[in-house]
Amino acid sequence: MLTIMKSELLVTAIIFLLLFVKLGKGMKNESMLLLIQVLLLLNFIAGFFFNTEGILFDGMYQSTSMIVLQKNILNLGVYLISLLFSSWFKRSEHMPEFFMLMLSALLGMFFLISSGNLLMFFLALELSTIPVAAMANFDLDKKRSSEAAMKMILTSAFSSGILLFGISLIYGATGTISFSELPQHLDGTPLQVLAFVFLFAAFAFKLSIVPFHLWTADVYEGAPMATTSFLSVISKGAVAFIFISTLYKVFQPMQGTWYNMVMILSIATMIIGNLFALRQQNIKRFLAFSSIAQVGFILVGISSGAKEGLSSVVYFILIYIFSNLAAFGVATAIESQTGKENIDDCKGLYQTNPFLSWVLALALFSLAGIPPTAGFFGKLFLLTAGASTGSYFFITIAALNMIISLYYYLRVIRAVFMDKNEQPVEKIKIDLSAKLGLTICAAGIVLVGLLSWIYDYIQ
Amino acid sequence: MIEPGLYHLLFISAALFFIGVYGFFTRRNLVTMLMSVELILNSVNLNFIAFNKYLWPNKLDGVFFTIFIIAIAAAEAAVAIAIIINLYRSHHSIDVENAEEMKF
Amino acid sequence: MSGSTVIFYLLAALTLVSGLLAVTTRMIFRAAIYLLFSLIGIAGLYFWMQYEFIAAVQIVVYVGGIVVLIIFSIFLTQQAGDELPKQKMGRQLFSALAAFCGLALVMLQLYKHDFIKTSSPAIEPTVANIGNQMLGVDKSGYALPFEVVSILLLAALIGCIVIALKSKPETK
Amino acid sequence: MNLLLLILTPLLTAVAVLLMRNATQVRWVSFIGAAVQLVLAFALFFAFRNERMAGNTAEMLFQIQYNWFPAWHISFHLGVDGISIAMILLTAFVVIAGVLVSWNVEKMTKEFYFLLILLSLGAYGFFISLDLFILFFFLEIAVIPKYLLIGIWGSGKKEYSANKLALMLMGGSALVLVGLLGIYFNAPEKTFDLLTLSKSYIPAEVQQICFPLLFVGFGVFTALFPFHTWVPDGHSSAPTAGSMFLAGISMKLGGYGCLRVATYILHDAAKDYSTIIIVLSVIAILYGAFATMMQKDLKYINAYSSVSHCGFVLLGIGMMTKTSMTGAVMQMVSHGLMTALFFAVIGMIYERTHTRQVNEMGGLLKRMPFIGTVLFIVGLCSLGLPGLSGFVAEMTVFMGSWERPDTFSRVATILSCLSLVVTAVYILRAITKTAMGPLKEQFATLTDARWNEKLAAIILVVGIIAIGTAPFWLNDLINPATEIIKQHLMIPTPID
Amino acid sequence: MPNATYIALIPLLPLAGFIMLGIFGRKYFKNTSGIIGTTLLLVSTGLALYTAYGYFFEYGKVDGVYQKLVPLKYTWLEFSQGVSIDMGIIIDPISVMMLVVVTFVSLMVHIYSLGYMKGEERFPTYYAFLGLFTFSMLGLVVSSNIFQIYIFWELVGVSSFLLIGYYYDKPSAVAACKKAFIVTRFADVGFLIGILMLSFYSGTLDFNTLIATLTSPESNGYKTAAAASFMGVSALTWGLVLVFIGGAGKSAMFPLHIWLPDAMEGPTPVSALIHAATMVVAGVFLVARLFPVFAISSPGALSIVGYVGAVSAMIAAVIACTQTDIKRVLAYSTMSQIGYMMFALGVSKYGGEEGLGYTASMFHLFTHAMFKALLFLGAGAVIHFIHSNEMKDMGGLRKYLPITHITFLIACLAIAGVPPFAGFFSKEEILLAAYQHNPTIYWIALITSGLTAFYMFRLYFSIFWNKDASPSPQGEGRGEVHHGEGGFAMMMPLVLLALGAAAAGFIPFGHFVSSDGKALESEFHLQFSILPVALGLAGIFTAMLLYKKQNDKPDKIAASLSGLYKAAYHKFYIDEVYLFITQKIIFNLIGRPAAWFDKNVVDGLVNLTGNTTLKISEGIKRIQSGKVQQYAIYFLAGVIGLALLFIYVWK
Repeated sequence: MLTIMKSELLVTAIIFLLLFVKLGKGMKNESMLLLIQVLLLLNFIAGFFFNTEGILFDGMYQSTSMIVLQKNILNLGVYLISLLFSSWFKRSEHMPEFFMLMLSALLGMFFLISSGNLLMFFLALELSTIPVAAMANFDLDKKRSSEAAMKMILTSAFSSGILLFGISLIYGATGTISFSELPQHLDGTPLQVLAFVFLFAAFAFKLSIVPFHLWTADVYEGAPMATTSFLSVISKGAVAFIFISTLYKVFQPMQGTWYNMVMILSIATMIIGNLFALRQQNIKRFLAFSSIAQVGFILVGISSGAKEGLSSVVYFILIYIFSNLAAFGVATAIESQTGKENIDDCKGLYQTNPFLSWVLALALFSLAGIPPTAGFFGKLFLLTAGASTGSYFFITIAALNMIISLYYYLRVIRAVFMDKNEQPVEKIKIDLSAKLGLTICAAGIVLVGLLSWIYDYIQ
Repeated sequence: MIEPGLYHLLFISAALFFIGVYGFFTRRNLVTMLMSVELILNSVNLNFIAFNKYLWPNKLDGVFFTIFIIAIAAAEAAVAIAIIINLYRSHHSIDVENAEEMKF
Repeated sequence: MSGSTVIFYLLAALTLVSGLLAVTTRMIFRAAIYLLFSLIGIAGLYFWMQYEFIAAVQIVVYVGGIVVLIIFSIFLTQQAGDELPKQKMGRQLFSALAAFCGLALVMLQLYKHDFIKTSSPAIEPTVANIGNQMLGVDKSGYALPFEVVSILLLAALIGCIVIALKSKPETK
Repeated sequence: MNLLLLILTPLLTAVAVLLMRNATQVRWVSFIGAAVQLVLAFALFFAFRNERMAGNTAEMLFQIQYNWFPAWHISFHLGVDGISIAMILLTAFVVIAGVLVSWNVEKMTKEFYFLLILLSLGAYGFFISLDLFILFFFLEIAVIPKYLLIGIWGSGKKEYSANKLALMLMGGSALVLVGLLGIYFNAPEKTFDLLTLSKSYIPAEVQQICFPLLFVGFGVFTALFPFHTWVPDGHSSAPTAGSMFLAGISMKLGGYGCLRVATYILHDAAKDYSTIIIVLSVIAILYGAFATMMQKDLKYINAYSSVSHCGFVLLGIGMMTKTSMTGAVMQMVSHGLMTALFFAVIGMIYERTHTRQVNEMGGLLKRMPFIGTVLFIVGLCSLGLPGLSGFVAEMTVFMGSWERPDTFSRVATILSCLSLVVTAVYILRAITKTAMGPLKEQFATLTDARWNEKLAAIILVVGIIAIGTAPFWLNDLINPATEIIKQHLMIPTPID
Repeated sequence: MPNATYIALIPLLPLAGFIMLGIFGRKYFKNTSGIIGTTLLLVSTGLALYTAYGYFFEYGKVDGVYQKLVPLKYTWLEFSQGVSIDMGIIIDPISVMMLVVVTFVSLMVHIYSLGYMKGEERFPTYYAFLGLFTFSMLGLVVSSNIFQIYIFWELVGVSSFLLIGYYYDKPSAVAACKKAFIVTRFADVGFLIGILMLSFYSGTLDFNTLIATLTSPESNGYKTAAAASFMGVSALTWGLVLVFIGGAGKSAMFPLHIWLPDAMEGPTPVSALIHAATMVVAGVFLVARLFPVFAISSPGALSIVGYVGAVSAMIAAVIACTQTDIKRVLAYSTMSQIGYMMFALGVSKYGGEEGLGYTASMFHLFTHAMFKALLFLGAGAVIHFIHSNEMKDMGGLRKYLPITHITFLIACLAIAGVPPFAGFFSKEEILLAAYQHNPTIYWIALITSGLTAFYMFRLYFSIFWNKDASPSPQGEGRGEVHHGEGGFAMMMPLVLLALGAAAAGFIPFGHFVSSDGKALESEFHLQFSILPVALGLAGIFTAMLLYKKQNDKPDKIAASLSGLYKAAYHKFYIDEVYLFITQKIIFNLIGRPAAWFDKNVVDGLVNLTGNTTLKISEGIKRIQSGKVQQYAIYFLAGVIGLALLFIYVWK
């Protein structure tokens, strides 16, 4: 039981460790951060050992090698966040609390991925949401931060209500909340479809699928960059994982319905996300809409409904973590020193900060799906998985959306590399851990695609 | 008057749910919006209990769901209120329409 | 028409009417009180269904906790006597329409659906049963969710402390 | 001959370039890398000939195959036939010339060369891929360097042009992608392998859908009407070497793809769509030529003429006779060399006169005899003078097209023949106005080409003349390969 | 048997000269390039004469028929089985004859240029271009493959272009070279399509096989070609007519002649070589090369050749009477004479006595090369002396330029057809052939011959008599010290060519060159010759009357014929018609709309797509209103919408 729940236990241990350290009040921010980074690194490394598959608590909790892998990917993301946002953390008064909340949310995500019934699912979902809402408010002095937190907590409460209503209907119609028993009771009656739509909407809310995405940009913009990146990368990844397994396993009998639903929402998400991203100035907002569009692509992969769909989504999330975190890392480096977070402020960045520029370029190319970055492979496999159902219209739309997305990614590239600026941002000092984080991300962006064994490993 | 049964309870719950939804849509005060959310959650609870009683009394899934929802609702409300208070400090208002600086 | 039926309808009316008033009244403090009534009505319905434990929890947590919290926050943030700002008429109508449509849709589906019933023997929702299962780790034990919720409450606590107990309010 | 060398050399060069400290080192490293690549290309050519002479009749030689993403049946499969080798030789020529011409790029030299070499890497990889996935991979690798080359080192409306180019090309490759996926899932065995796919039966209705996707997708790269508008803007805004690569190599990716992927694998649909392809290519040929006639900027002239000339490539492919396809490949090689040279010369002129408007020039031959002479050679090549490569290629296309006896093809051929006159008109107009006539005062102090420019021009001129005077070696190289494609096209459609 | 190496060297030596002088000339052979070029060509000429001797007298004739020998042939570019461009050498009477003519005239021009072009800055380039031209022309005449001839055809075109544009800083020269190239290019497209048609039906590009296939009524190629028809005309005829269009372009036949007069902007020796003696007769040569096909398989096409030739001869002669630029007069005269050659072919039949026209045409080609080259070189000497092309600047030059005067006179007599000069014999044969087969053409030819005599002597008298001698010209460039007639280098070619012009007529041409290779005895009919000679003499006398002394009679006559005179002076406004077609129709109605369409419609659509996307993006931004409640409304609407969709619509 210890090894089965190893990931959760480790994270819980870290949370309590931090709690005690915090209460002890004996540590400076820098050393505290270093401690956290080391702990998270160990946590990540530990993820590769002593893995046991198994089911606990009467099916409420399950662990398979795929789930462990997914958790490890999330661990990696959290570790990278601890590296990349070091300058913000160092300045922050409540850094340990931030990590406690983040790790609680991470714990929630672990339980989410491992959940074996709707109750666990719901609780884990809340555990992974409510702390994040608090995290969104961590720039305590900023109006936008509290506005973001308010928007997040209210909309997520609303979506919880919808989700719960859906769950209650499912419970009423089937008499069970266990994932393993549900498929035998689901037969696609209208009420079940209705309940499924309610449930789906909650997933869609978390994943920012159109039209449930509206909170995303505002929250991303207002929240501290670390929260934003956690929200856009880790929590999206976790929800995507559970979304897939829910659709594939639990709602397998209703595949016809959810396939179509995924398809139309995917198209809408890609289009809307891209169209909004086109005209954004704020980098965080820009990345928010771009991540909405990315979710559209993830849905393409999900629509496949087969093993390839799962592995390609996991693979994509891994790549997405590297790419998006790299982009956020660069953005935060600029923002924390200069306070600028607009795309136009990046004009002429290459003149003063070639390293940041290249990392940003790599990240954006990866997001746009340009080879040889890993994003190319990720997107291509998603599309391939999606194409396996034979719906070429859908794939064509997705492929054409890649062009629109390329346009706005290139807009940033243009600002960084081409546009002339009389006063480009000054040379930015990046501390060691952020540099390390960016390097890891860049290496990940390049290598995850080219080294095909990583994909095989995921499979 | 008909003997009350499952459908009555379901109606109450659904009506309460949409009353909450209506409140969420129309209330401009953040605290009242939070109250609407509480109504929504309560309606769900009612649903669970009703289903548990009338259809699936063989297990206590609905009951437990309800208990946990109440717990979650408390946590959520606490965090929400903390956030609202913080918002009030910075905006000097808890009118939702005063907090829409970020848009488009 | 038995007494229980009458009680049911009374409770239902209390719940819905005060719920409706809670979301429509222009006085914020009254809204909180109506909410309180509505929640009590629900607790009454739980009693009516003989789920006493749930009813008790409802009263304790909601009436004793959340509503009090809400009222505190009202006092903290607003003059209780002020009228609430009015929402635009269009929005009100549209919201009402949307809510009504949703209600109609849900009710239609509920009525059309043939609910099946379990044939297994019922478990009484007694405090003992609930307590045993709550902390049980074996079949139908709810220890894990319990732990999860406790972590959640811890996190919420930390969050609330950090956010609400800010050292000094800024005046920007 | 290990084909990996062809990919590794540019890769190592690119890495080495990044490690260099100053611009001079960067230039020499790039030059050496390009030279090595040229030597390799020739070594490959001779090795190929030897193999063929020794009686090796395999469709693709020097094959290498590693499993790459086994889950998706993707393998790193390389191999060459005559067409690939012709394209590789072309690339090697253009790359080395491009490196030489860019010798005096001062702004961000390292990045410039890095991108150039990255672009060439994409092209090399593309031409030797036998797996559609890696083919696509390399196709897309070649897009972004172009964007950056134009955007950073370009001139004029560079942002607009760069954007347009990148978006249209990515649009093309998006269509290619969908087409490829269609093939992948509908082939009898799921595979991206070109050779396997060419031998398997793909259902007719799938072909009907996938062929236009692939053809138009690749066609965007090779300026298929009406998807050619990136060409004039892109070429005119690009820096010299950028234009050379763009027109000399990048547009050939499309032609090669149309032939090797679209026509070869989807041969049934190819026959059905032949008419449309012919119509579009004839429009491109004539319309491009007439549009060129009205241009006043040298780069626009060459860019529009590329539309017209690439029309011959598509015409050759669309006619689907062995000779016409050979002609199409020859035209790709010829046009690649020629247009690269043309852009190189335009770059040299622009660098000295600071104008590209033909009306503002005159009598440059007097001050720049070398550049002027090269301009004449390239102009004459463009209008199809015998002894230079353009003639050989165009005539092969014509002869091949004429082999189709129906009136429609005849009319198409005759119409495209007429473009020869229009070409003569605009080319002569351009070169006479530029190089001939009285020398303008402001140009009295111009200097002739420097050593690097001379070397670049000579390399390309040698290529042009080598094909023009002795086309048989190229023909012998390409013919067996097009013969195989033709054989494929002859396979009757199975009835199911 | 002929030795392929020797024959191959004939064109290759000039090519070597071109390459050497073209690449290194400017640096290393600044002054010696003329000598190098001339020496190489001297060797070529020697080899050509040796070949001619060998062919005509040693091995060429088998059983009384001159054979078509192919001593050299290798595949240059193979299109498909049997259809290939071969680079080869064909040795038959006309190619051998042309070898001699081309090398000889070219040699003369090379020598002449040593004097004429002395001191030019681009002297090596000039010789390089001459070498290129000579190579191309020689390659053209020995082509064994119809595509090979096309290749060299284009090459002579470009050499001509380069040489016309030799004075590249002169705008008129630039315009002229462009015009020459484009007009001939236009015609060449016809040629190319013709080649495609002929090769398709015959299944080959090889001349011998092609002719054999298309002239034997049993062959499949012939049958399909004759059966396939377009607009009521058989495919074969179409093919041949298209090929002829190519020939007509190069040979400046009406209406494709407009480039020739302008081409006189080139250096005068170049005009002598290219635009008088050799390249412009390539069209005639081409028709002669395919003559069996024309004559046997498509008499219709042949008659077109005849009429085009006749009309060109006539029109050119009329225009020539009015021109004042001496080189232009000569240019029109060239056009007129080529017209003769063309219609001679046109009226001819294949084989035996009937093939007289063919022989006559070739004969005239041969003699014309001599006297027309002579005329141009003489004119060159005059221009060299007087620095002007205009007749009005000249007069009375016989005292200053005695050798030029005599040789020029000989040439004029030859072209006027005065016995016993060379032109007389060839022209008589042509007229006889026309008389026998086509009276219309005969009468046109007869009038033209009178006109020819008139305008040539108008030229002659205007230059050498007319006004009193004034050594310094009236035109520009006055004040320079004049240097007589030019040196030996310039005079020797004049004398040699004059000898040719005087004596070439006595060669029994029919013995060597005939349509079917068998010897053709040409009879001399005294009574037939009376009329043409008389007309010629009449022309000469009229010219003498009008131009020997300076007077105002020519102006009066011109005035009295004002309409016709003006039209002829303006070359019948053909240039203007072309200008109208190109500028107004092609540029304005096709080019400009194409460019517009591209910029506005095609490109516009692309931009529109982009802009629309941005517009939509701007238009829907209000969805993201920043209001939480609206977000929730959208949320609920999404839920209800999806539920309705999937419950009721999309089950």
